Amino acid sequence: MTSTDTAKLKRMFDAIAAAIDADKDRLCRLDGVIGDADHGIAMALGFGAVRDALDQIDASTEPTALLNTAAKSFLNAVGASSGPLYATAFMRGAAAVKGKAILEDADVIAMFRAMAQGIQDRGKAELGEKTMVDAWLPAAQAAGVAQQAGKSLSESLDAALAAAESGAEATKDMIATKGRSSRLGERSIGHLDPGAASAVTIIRAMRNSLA
Amino acid sequence: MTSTDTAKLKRMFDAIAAAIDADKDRLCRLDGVIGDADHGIAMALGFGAVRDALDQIDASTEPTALLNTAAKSFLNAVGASSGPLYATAFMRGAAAVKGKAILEDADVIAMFRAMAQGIQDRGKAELGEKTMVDAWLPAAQAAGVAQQAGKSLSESLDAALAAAESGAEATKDMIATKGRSSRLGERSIGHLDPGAASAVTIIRAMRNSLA
Amino acid sequence: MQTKKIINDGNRSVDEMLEGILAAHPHHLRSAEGSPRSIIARDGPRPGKVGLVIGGGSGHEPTFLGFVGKGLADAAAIGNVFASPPPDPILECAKAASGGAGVLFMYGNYAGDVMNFDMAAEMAAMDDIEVRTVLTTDDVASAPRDQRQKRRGVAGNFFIFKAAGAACDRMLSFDECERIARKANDHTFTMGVALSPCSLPQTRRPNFEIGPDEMEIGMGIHGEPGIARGKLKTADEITDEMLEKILDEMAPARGDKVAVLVNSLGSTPLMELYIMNRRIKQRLDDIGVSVHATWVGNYCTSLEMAGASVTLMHLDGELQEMLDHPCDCAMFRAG
Amino acid sequence: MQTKKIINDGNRSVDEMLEGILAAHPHHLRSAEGSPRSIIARDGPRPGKVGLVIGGGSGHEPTFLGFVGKGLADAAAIGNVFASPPPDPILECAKAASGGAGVLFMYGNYAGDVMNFDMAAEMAAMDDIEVRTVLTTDDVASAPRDQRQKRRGVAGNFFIFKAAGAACDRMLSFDECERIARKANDHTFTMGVALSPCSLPQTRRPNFEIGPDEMEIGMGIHGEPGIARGKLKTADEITDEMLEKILDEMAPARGDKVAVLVNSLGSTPLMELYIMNRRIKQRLDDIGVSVHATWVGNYCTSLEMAGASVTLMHLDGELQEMLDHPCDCAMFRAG
Ligand SMILES: Nc1ncnc2c1ncn2[C@@H]1O[C@H](COP(=O)(O)OP(=O)(O)O)[C@@H](O)[C@H]1O
Ligand SMILES: Nc1ncnc2c1ncn2[C@@H]1O[C@H](COP(=O)(O)OP(=O)(O)O)[C@@H](O)[C@H]1O
Ligand SMILES: [Mg+2]
Ligand SMILES: [Mg+2]
Ligand SMILES: [Mg+2]
Ligand SMILES: [Mg+2]
Repeated sequence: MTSTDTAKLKRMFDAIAAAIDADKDRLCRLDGVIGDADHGIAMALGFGAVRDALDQIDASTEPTALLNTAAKSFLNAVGASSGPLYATAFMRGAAAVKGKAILEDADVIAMFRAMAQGIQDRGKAELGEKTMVDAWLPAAQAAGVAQQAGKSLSESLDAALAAAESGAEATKDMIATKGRSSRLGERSIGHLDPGAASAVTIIRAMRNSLA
Repeated sequence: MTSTDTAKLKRMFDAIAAAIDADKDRLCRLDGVIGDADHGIAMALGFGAVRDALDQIDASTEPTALLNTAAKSFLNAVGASSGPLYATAFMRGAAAVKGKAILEDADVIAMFRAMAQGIQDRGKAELGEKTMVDAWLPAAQAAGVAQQAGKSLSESLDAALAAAESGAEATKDMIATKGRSSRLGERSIGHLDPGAASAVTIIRAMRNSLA
Repeated sequence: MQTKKIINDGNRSVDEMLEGILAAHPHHLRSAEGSPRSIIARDGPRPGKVGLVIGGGSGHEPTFLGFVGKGLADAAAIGNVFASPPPDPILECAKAASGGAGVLFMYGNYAGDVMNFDMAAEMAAMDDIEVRTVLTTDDVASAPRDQRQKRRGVAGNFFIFKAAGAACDRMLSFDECERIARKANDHTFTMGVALSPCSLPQTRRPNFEIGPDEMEIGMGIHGEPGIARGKLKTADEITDEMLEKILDEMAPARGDKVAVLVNSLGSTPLMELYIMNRRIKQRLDDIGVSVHATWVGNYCTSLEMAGASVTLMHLDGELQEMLDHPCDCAMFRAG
Repeated sequence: MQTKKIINDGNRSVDEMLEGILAAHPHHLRSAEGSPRSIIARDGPRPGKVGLVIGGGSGHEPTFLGFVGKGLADAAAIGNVFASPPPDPILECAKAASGGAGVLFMYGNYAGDVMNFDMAAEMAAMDDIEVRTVLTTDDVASAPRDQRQKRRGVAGNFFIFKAAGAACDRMLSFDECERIARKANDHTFTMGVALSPCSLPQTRRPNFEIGPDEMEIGMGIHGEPGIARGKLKTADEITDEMLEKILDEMAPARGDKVAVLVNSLGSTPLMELYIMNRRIKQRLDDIGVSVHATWVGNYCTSLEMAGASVTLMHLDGELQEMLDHPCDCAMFRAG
């Protein structure tokens, strides 16, 4: 049993920002193939802004407020597709842990699942449309199942990551029907979706920092 | 003793046009270094237009009329610097042989010298300013000297070509003070002047076709 | 090796550009108080007039902010390069544009823009500003005919915004402005071709690869792949290929009128655009369609991408009047 | 491998472009009877008005023919790419522009142009048209200060033609028009920087070589080498370098006014130009010089060359009035 407080959530966002920064070039390249080559820029900008904003808040801030701050700063730095999608993810995560100063393992999983749900609600993408949803949704499901089965937070997030990875990998065979690359039709086949790729990077950083 | 009639002058212009066409790329490249990279285009366009115009005139046309036609068609096809310079050359050449149906060797040399003088009068360049004048003026002088010394047309034009070649070569060491490259100052040193280079090509074609 | 650009810090390029724009056009433009990415027409918004807010990613200049001014858009929300603006600056634009008669949001149909503008519309509703949205979908290359609503908005934006802006400037009702905006979009068809890539100021790397003798037909204005890759053809062949698709959809009758836009994606010079326009005019003459007006130049660019697009707007009396309506923007004037 | 262009036959590009221009702008422009390379303003030349004829090589569009129209030039003579027009089309322009009060020839100071325009002036004299010539020499990079008359005319043409065109449109005397044209030239200073080459439609080969991290300061608008080759710098550094040279010559006093032109040589996008303009404004603010008006965009290009130029015109009351004077050209409007 671990417990997650504001400081730890801050570290989580630091870890995501660092991981995305390191991954930025690859994400731009992936987006260059089927989109407009800026996904790495957008994600790095967004998580950089989150890190800077969270640097300003003090340790007594509750997780909900922290997540809402993350949402707002991500959104305003980025716009684009990723902005509303991740901002909604964080706002839903915030709502899922409302009133709690310390998050138990179940709260973290609830937050995680709410994030995935938020992305789906905002973007209205279904599984198989070659978007970040193809990584986030299986990940959330796997985390929920593991948690129900009494697995530890660490094990649950491992399961989430594994599901995200295979979900992202599967986007290669999909035809994009949402987002910028949807106009490509068949020509999108064979290429990893950049948003699914960055989702894996984020989920990995969450697991490494929270578990 | 040779004699030059309208048919031969036509062949001369055909020979120049062919030689310039073959040299076009090199002339553009030379102009690219110290000018605007179009000298080969201008010359090829000009002599191509001359050839087309002369194709239309009949065998009874006198040399003066032929040369004036060449002047007009060159000028209107080209503009640029080369247009007025060569158009003036041909008009002066035309004036030098006015009234003659057949040109004796002395007439050809007179025509040649008038062409060089026309270029200098139009462009007002002196020797040493790194222009086509540095090829044409020595060539005209050498041709005149040879002719005075009783040399054949062929020998006189050989002398003209040799003088043009060394005159052109000498432009490498000059600082341009006329034309587009004059703003380069010292940076023009080391490069052959494209107009002097094309003058050599023209004079060589004249020698080959007239002698 | 990085691509060459005259910039300072690539992350600051959009903000520095905006500073330079406000410095150049102080009589036309201002930014909203506290919201530097919301560019507002000095002369435009007024009580009783339907407000027109446009916007989208940067890198398409003069689209979007060049079309802010009297008679055209009241405000433009500016995103990062090729990225939708977030909701906040859009909301500030809506507030500035609102004259109490409703506000039209018009922008190209991209997932990111739709999400951000929709969020802003919800926020505006909370401020009692009624917002309606008309997406531009003029790029015939971006989805089949029966899925027009899925198409991208590209250079045809210019005609569509112009018509809508004229309707707003004439103080027509919200319903009328919306109807004309939709009709303008329905009547506008664009097709583009790209020859070489651009690069984002942050990465300074070509945003796509293309062979030295290739072109991409139907490429989007953010470098998104198009319909097909092929060998570079002649201007007449390229123009014919575009026109065929456009005319097939537009299906003009003899005697009909169109407006023409030949647009550079960035580095394709006027010489090439006018060579294309020569062919367009020939083809339209052939089928008895007359040209009411022609615009040629950089209207909707992708930074320094090489390539061009052709847009035709199928005119009726109303749309023609709207195009002829005067406007006075920082980067465009008519009438 | 050839460079990519949307053209047909490279030798026909100028004529095809002209066809496309006349097709696009029939209300502004026509060609002279029998002289397709002489482009005449439909509204402009009139009895008693001094005529203004401009011209030069193609490839600089919208210079020259984009500035033909009411209030600016009456006619433009069009040469091949980067080549002066021959005398004949210039003469036809002079005839069309002549209103009996004299005709001004204005063009950039290049040997080829001087020879052809001078020949045309002699021919015009035979037709009893009095011609006076004012060469533009605004490129501070092209000769030392004491040899101003040797300098090239570049983007500053735009300001100089505009001022002269306004003087003519106001029906001032031949002497006055000439005086104002000369003053406009004396008050105008330009400096440019090139980042990558263009290519001629006939050769489709880069017209100069430049390293992937280099720029050329002071390059001419035909790719003629400039003052110095160096590593590409930031926008602020480049702008400062240009301004230093310009301001040093112009020597404005605190409180003086200028007009600013930030011009793309072709493929440099508006984003970069406005980033430069931001710096220009900062520097002028610093020295207390105020900006009366700013133009930013493609005004004098070298086909698709990458690079930009900065022009300042040092205004007095008269020049300011001339710049503010309305004009209505195919590719430019003011007032
Ligand atoms: N409607 C959507 N729902 C979920 N994800 C989406 C949606 N539209 C796009 N995406 C994701 O966004 C990614 C692209 O993000 P990004 O490049 O930052 O934005 P943009 O497309 O605006 O440039 C895609 O790879 C895809 O995973
Ligand atoms: N005033 C002049 N007198 C003689 N020759 C000149 C003069 N000015 C330029 N030239 C010649 O013209 C050549 C360039 O011709 P060209 O490239 O056809 O014209 P442009 O410089 O107009 O592009 C130069 O190499 C030089 O030899
Ligand atoms: Mg993207
Ligand atoms: Mg040349
Ligand atoms: Mg984007
Ligand atoms: Mg030339």
